[in-house]
Amino acid sequence: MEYVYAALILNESGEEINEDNLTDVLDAAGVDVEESRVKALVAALEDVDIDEAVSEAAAAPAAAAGG
Amino acid sequence: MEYVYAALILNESGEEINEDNLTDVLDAAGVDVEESRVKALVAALEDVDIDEAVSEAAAAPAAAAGG
Amino acid sequence: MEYVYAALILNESGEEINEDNLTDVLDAAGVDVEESRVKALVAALEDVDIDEAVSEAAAAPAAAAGG
Amino acid sequence: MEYVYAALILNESGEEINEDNLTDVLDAAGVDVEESRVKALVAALEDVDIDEAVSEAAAAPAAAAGG
Amino acid sequence: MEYVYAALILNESGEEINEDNLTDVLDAAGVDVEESRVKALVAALEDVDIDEAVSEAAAAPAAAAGG
Amino acid sequence: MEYVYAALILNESGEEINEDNLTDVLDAAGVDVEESRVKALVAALEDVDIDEAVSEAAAAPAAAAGG
Amino acid sequence: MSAQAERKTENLPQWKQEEVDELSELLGEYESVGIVGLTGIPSKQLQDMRRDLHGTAELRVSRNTLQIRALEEAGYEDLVSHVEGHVGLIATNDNPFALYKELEASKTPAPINEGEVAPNDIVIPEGDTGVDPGPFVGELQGVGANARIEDGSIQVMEDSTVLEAGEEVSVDLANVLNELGIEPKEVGLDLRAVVAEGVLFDPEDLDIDVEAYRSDVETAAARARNLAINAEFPTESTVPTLVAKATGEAKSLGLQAAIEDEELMPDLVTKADAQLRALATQIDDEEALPEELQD
Repeated sequence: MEYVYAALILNESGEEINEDNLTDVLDAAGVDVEESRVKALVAALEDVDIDEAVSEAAAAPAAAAGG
Repeated sequence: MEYVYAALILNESGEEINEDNLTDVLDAAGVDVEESRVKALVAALEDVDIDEAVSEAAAAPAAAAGG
Repeated sequence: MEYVYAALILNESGEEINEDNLTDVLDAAGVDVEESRVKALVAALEDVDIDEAVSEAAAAPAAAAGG
Repeated sequence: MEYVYAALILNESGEEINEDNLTDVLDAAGVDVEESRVKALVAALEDVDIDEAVSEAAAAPAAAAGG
Repeated sequence: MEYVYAALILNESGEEINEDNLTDVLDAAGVDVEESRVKALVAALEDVDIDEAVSEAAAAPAAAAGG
Repeated sequence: MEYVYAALILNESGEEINEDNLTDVLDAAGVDVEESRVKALVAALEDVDIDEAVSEAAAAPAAAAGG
Repeated sequence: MSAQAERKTENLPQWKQEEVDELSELLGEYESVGIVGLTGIPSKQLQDMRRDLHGTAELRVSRNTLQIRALEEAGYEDLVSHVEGHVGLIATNDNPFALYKELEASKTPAPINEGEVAPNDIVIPEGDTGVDPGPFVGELQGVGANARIEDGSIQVMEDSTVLEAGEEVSVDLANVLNELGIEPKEVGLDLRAVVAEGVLFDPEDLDIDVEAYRSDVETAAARARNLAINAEFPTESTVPTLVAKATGEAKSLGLQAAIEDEELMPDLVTKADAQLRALATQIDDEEALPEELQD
């Protein structure tokens, strides 16, 4: 999940979620970065409203409690 | 949540969650790092088993069916 | 289930869900396509709002968690 | 989700879930295929038992049905 | 949590939640005050609507639900 | 609730929850202390297991919204 | 000492004045002064109570006129109106709320006599009275208890309210209650009012609802927790939740965006399957459905 967390940090700092920035963050964390995963992540997030997706996590708290 | 995300990346990459590493990750993401928040996080995590906390969150996998 | 998945892919790519397209997708996946089922599916989906039906799956994550 | 759907069609037809097959299915559906996502998907599915994941979902059919 | 309680008292009394005031309250309670934690709290609360944050249930582990 | 918060700080710092200590904490927070409320709180909390109440609050986070 | 009080004292015989002076001096030594009702307390028991209070509070009983005079001299005019009936003065440095709690807790049950007014509903409880069959069963029925002879003794078949609060106890009822050993009264020092450091409290003020305070503690703790988590302030007790929350957010994003991550794949597959089943429910034609989903 480290790639996803990296995207989430960039989302909060307001930096663009692109290959370079993701690679920098992951590098700094000592992750052995796979270029194709970074590319795939950027592509997957292209049309996604991250803030909305994140806030949906909070919106379904009951579910988790049940799990 | 960027500080927590950063800690989680380090946790996954197997690097130590200390002030230096957290600061590096956040810096790389363009976050204007507050030393005191980094310190507070490191202190709070000292006695916490992150993997346990993570796996507790993951304990509701079926819920994933959503979305 | 493969017929329905094929319809879901076409729905996401924005292509029309017709016999030709479904057959193409299934063919590409090495499925031995039954024409009558393709016809039946196309007819059955004509009046269905797929996006709505799919998003309803997301609406019941709590219940799913129980599973 | 189209990449995941494509993998599931292959799983049902009994074809191998590899980059070529996935690309063929997605191509046939008119998807503008991103090679990196296909690669990442294949890698991510390597250790996943798809049938198990599916049957877990089936265990909560009511939820899946979207109520 | 004593730092958070201290902030909540200041919030109710209408005093500013700053380092000096927090330190005074904690000192009065016999807490061995850590400057960095006080700083971190002030930073964390900077852009937070406390009255709102207080009443918003933080049922986090739940989030796993992943809507 | 500022009186209760003050008691909770004292509880965490390990100081006795008595009139003098509560008054000191509230004074430091700029609260215009009502002696009778302090007295009532001290008497009431004698019969409350604070640690238990606090941990119950954490176990039912949703309830917090009610507060 | 006010001019008025001074004028009054001139009219008192010396022994009375001495008692008033002594009382008022005592009251002046404590932070809180109250009036306690002593009705129904036998003098022996009152001695015990006074002894039990030693170290917590000082209890003095005197004639009401002298108690009033002492209260006035000591500056407790607010309490004068509560000096009515059989009362005493209580003085303490204790928290008046704690004093009230202590006095309430020390009240003991006592029998009620003919002609007394019931302070609360009087109930004869269901069960075996242990009394041998005889005329007592008629006496029970006479006061309104559902009683009969069973298994060789007199049984009360259900909880029976035999007198409501405020009503007067009859001779017959007093006898029955006495026979059964039922003590419906609560006897003890009945704190009617306290002035603590200048503030007057009546029993309603002093009767604190501990449950409400407990619930306030829970609310306060929950609010602090919410704030800490929502403001992302890590503490030892909130950091696991923050971690779980962050994990949940990442997972939510991963599922929404169908990110190809090993950890997410099982859930993504599950999600795809759930979507397929949801769509299948919208399909009426059996033939269009996969075999697995046909009825």
